[in-house]
Amino acid sequence: MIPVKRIEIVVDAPHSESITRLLGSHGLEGWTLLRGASGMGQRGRQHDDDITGVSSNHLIVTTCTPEKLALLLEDLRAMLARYGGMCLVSDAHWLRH
Amino acid sequence: MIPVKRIEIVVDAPHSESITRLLGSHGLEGWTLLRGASGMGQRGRQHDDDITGVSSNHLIVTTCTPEKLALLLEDLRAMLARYGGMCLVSDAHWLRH
Amino acid sequence: MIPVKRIEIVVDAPHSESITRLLGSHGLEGWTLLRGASGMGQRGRQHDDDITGVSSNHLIVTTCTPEKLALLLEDLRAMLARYGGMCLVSDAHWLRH
Amino acid sequence: MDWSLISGNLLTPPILFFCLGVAAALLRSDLEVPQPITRALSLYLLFSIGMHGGVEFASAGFGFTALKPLLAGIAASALFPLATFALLRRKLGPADAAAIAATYGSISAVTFVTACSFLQDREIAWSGNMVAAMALMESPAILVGVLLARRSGVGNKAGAGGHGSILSLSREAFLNGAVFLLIGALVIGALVGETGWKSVAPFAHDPFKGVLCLFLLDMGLIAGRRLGALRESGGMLLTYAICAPLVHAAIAVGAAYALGLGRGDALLLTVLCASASYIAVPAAIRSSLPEANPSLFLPMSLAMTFPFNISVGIPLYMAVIDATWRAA
Amino acid sequence: MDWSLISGNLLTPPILFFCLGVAAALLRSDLEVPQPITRALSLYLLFSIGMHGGVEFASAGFGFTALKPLLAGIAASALFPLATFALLRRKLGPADAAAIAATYGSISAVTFVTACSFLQDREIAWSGNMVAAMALMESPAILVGVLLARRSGVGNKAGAGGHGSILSLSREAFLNGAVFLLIGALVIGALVGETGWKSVAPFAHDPFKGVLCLFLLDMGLIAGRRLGALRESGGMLLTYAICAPLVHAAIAVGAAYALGLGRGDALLLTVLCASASYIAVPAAIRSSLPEANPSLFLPMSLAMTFPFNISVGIPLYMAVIDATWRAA
Amino acid sequence: MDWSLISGNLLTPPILFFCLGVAAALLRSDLEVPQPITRALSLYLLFSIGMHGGVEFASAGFGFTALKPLLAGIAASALFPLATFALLRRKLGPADAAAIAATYGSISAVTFVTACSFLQDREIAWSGNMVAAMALMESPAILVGVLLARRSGVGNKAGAGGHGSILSLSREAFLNGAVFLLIGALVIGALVGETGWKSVAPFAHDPFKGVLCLFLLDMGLIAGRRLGALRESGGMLLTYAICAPLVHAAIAVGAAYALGLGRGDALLLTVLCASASYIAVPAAIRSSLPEANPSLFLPMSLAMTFPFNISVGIPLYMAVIDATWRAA
Ligand SMILES: Nc1ncnc2c1ncn2[C@@H]1O[C@H](COP(=O)(O)O)[C@@H](O)[C@H]1O
Ligand SMILES: Nc1ncnc2c1ncn2[C@@H]1O[C@H](COP(=O)(O)O)[C@@H](O)[C@H]1O
Ligand SMILES: Nc1ncnc2c1ncn2[C@@H]1O[C@H](COP(=O)(O)O)[C@@H](O)[C@H]1O
Ligand code: NA
Ligand code: NA
Ligand code: NA
Repeated sequence: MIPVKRIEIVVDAPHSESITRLLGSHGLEGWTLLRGASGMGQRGRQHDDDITGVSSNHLIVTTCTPEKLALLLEDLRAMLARYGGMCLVSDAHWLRH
Repeated sequence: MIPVKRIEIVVDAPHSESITRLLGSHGLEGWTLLRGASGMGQRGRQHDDDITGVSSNHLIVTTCTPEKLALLLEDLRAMLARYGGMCLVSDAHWLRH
Repeated sequence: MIPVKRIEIVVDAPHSESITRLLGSHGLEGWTLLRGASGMGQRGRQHDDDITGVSSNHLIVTTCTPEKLALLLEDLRAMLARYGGMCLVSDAHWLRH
Repeated sequence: MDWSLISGNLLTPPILFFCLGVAAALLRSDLEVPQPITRALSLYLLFSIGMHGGVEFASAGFGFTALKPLLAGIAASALFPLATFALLRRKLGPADAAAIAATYGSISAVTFVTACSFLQDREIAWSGNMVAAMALMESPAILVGVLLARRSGVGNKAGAGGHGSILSLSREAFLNGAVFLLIGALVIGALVGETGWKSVAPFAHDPFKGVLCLFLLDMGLIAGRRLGALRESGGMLLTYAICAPLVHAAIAVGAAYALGLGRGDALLLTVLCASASYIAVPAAIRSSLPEANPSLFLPMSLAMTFPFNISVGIPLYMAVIDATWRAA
Repeated sequence: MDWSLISGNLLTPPILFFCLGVAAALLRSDLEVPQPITRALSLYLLFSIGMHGGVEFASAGFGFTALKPLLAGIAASALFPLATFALLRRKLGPADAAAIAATYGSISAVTFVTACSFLQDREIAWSGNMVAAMALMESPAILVGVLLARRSGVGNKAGAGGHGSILSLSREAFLNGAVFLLIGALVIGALVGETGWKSVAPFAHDPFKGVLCLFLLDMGLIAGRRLGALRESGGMLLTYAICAPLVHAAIAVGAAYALGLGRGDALLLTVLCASASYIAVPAAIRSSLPEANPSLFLPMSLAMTFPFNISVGIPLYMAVIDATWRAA
Repeated sequence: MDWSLISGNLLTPPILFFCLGVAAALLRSDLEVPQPITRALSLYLLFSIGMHGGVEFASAGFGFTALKPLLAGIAASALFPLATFALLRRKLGPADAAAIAATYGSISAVTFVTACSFLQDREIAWSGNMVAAMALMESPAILVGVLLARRSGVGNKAGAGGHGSILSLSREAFLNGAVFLLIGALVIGALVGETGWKSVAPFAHDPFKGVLCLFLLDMGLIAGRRLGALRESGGMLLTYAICAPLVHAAIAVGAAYALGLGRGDALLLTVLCASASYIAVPAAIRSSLPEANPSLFLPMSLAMTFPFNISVGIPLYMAVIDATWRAA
């Protein structure tokens, strides 16, 4: 098993593509995206009920080697500062197969 | 990055509102909720297939400062004892933006 | 709170039943499954848009005592090697109720 | 008695699609209906049946004759749980007994709708009152069931969540999504009358039977997946799941006869009494009585009573009613 | 003026179901429409209204008369935001003012569709041009709104994401899913004409009214859930949310009269000008102007302007138009 | 040959909506159909086409004439994969070659349905047997494909999952959700006959064309998103994706002529042979042959063969059939 950083990002649905594009530009080739999340945050309640998905969140899970983390987080921070959202980082082990 | 406790709760759909209300009452202003989870636990199989959502689980992710954790968990434990469900706590880092 | 291993598995929708069956055969009686995940990995893009669910991922979260972990991971590795997918393991605490 | 009614009923599209669903689940086919679609189909059925009932209710007028089946239905839905609870308490804890009592006191909208479609095929008239009866029979059983459990000491601390008071209980019972939509559509139907109905009928009426087929396919999948869980119930509950509809139906046929209802209304009242809830009650019970084990009451009503009623029950009750009314 | 239009409008199925939805949300019933169904209903409405409009547009021919309401609509949707922005800048930051300006310059397809159904009930004709006008009024307001914000210095670095240029802005505005489907269906309707329409009408036309009821039930739920968020807006914005439709409507009625439109088209142009977007604009604004607070502009248009327009607005505008056209 | 058939086909609503979907995907519009809706639309199509076919099948009787196209179809679906596998093995590994062989031996229900709608527009009759043929052509190709791979040593250990035996293989092939629903609806249609069909037709038949438009819009989005992935396939596979349908179609036209089929049935047999699966096969292949790379066989059938068939293929085959049958 390989130690990795597990990164979990929640953003408004319309922004998730920017996030995954950002991940790609940092050379991360794997992520998982869950739609239809509702939530509560500094910008109020996301009901996940409307027509266009503006009030839905997407949750993105990805992994990253500890070396790449700092650069990635810098860009992520800039994006989240503009769009709102949340990012959690934790330690995990990747099962190589 | 700020060290936080990542809390992950799975309960039957009809109870998730009680949980988020509880989070609010403990001063947690952020959470993310995913619907349509199926699962298996001590109370058997949740198929996520029925008409009313009784057989669906909701998954709630939230964060909490280490200080607030003990009090929150006490109330959560009481609720889960009555409703069933699961709660995992782990260490994470919050990306301030 | 009981220390456990949190295991997070992402596989193509058609394989998730094999995975949950495997978990059962290792004596794990609890798991949560989220459908409708899209993603990116070594086998390319999963769009979560098609008719049959072949291009959807399922995300499975389960827990396991540290003792059972090694055996479980061995079988999981074999399965993922054949089917593709991802498995992350991390430390967590289970709230006993 | 006309036994061909039963065999004839088995060969209609809705029942056959139900069987197809059960077969798919048992054979472990990967056929499935996404959960949002399941919910949408049920919203559609409640919307249609509610509005249609409201329109007919309004056109019939609100005399005492109209109220008779309504009152009978409400009484049944409050009294049956009392008997059930007393019976089941011998074997089960109070929470489980109360949950089952509420389930079998309440009604199944899908069984009702299948019975309507059965009547329609045979061109037997029925009145909008019965839809009102259906809407009003959901909640009393929930209230009675939960109160019985509370009296036996279940969930009285109710610290967490605070679903304790009678008030919050009635909220759960009447604001349940299914009950609310049904009653709302009923009232709207009564307000807009025939003109309003005509404008929505190409959606709410014409495709109804076809949608019912898809919905029953789905119900078959859902029921089939829970057949395994019946093992937990044990012989006594399985017997109950078949006998309760028969006993309730017999009482209902008698009541319908005594009240002088028409054959159509008599069948619907019987079906309401004989059916068990799996929409309104489980949701309300999970909130108000989380101590009850959902793998008891849900599989019983979904995987035993419901299939029994739509396949054999409805034509059987009709045959009995036909024989009785003809004999009169 | 014919006040009975207003009371009559309140008793139609679509409006009553909207009210039922609001009631369910306020009473905290657990009634809900799954989000994929919400989206499917909106796809259906855009598909139907687009194709129908295209068919009628093609059959009417593309003369200057046909273009008049179109040009008026586009002009309104580009000019209203300028005035709104100037007005709101006194109290709000540039991002929020621009977002609201875009919202109220753009249009609401559901309000439009409700107005069409209102006209249909009263057998007043309207032309396919108005659908084209609707489709073309979504985007200019977005462009103008975002450009106003940019000129005030919002998001000019636009480092993250790069939604900076006018080009990428126009992309957002015209490739928005709702706009794209609407314009696409319009073009397809124009290409396939009456024959093509007939083949899809049993899906796209006949059940339309019924589907609209379910959709408005859902809109009621959505609006009801956001009523609480209106507190954040403050009195000034709430006043704006009711006055803007009235002022825009008054200007539109005048324009329609000057252009010599028929009563049906006049109502639709008025409704387009008076309505505020909650489909195309919020999505585009989230991408291009993420600095704007969505809990300001979304609840205003969804929970104030939309209910006002479909309940009171439409019949009121009709009454004014009737009185004016009759006086002429 | 009548080339106007092709241009005429391109201007029908279903094809135009398919193109709209492709355009939206290529232009990166955010238009999307939620996945549960995609599945619901396909359930609807399988339900409708299955039941309708069953009804017609039963009314035609089960003589040898009825069986001829059925047997031809099954033979084709078992033999084509053999040839394909032999051909593709020169360039590809056994798993990928087998997956593509299964894909092109099997059929596409949506292409079939589009061909039915094409025939309906031209008032050309076709028989319910062809639906039975379609239902029975899905599975043999899967079996043959996987067995070919197994013979070449793929997945023989099959430790994990145990999808090894022929038995579990046939389970996958016949219990696939799409196959199961189709065959089930066919049998139910045959059991309930015209009376049963009439009761569901306002749902299963009348709106069919309109639903097909929405479904093809969605298929266009799905296909468009996979156009990029075609780069992986390389020139040889792209050529195969267009030539295979043509070759299969030519053989099918010959067989249909030899069997003396009517023009309608001839077209449908041709379309079945020429089309490639993206419903039943990919799901079964992922389970039974996970070694095959899904970004090869899925984009080929979805983004090349399917669009080719519904736009150019169907009218082309019809023109050839018309010319041949007329010459006879
Ligand atoms: N502490 C938190 N824990 C979990 N999710 C959060 C938290 N804070 C914010 N979120 C999610 O991030 C979304 C956007 O957050 P915000 O930009 O703060 O409104 C919210 O709607 C939540 O879904
Ligand atoms: N060990 C576990 N790992 C992940 N999810 C679990 C676990 N145990 C229970 N769950 C989830 O929690 C739900 C309720 O659990 P229970 O009350 O134990 O039946 C289940 O349906 C699962 O979705
Ligand atoms: N590094 C990663 N982080 C998160 N999810 C991943 C990662 N790698 C793969 N996945 C998920 O696992 C699925 C299958 O991966 P693969 O077999 O590598 O194509 C992908 O579609 C993703 O949803
Ligand atoms: Na009952
Ligand atoms: Na406007
Ligand atoms: Na084929």
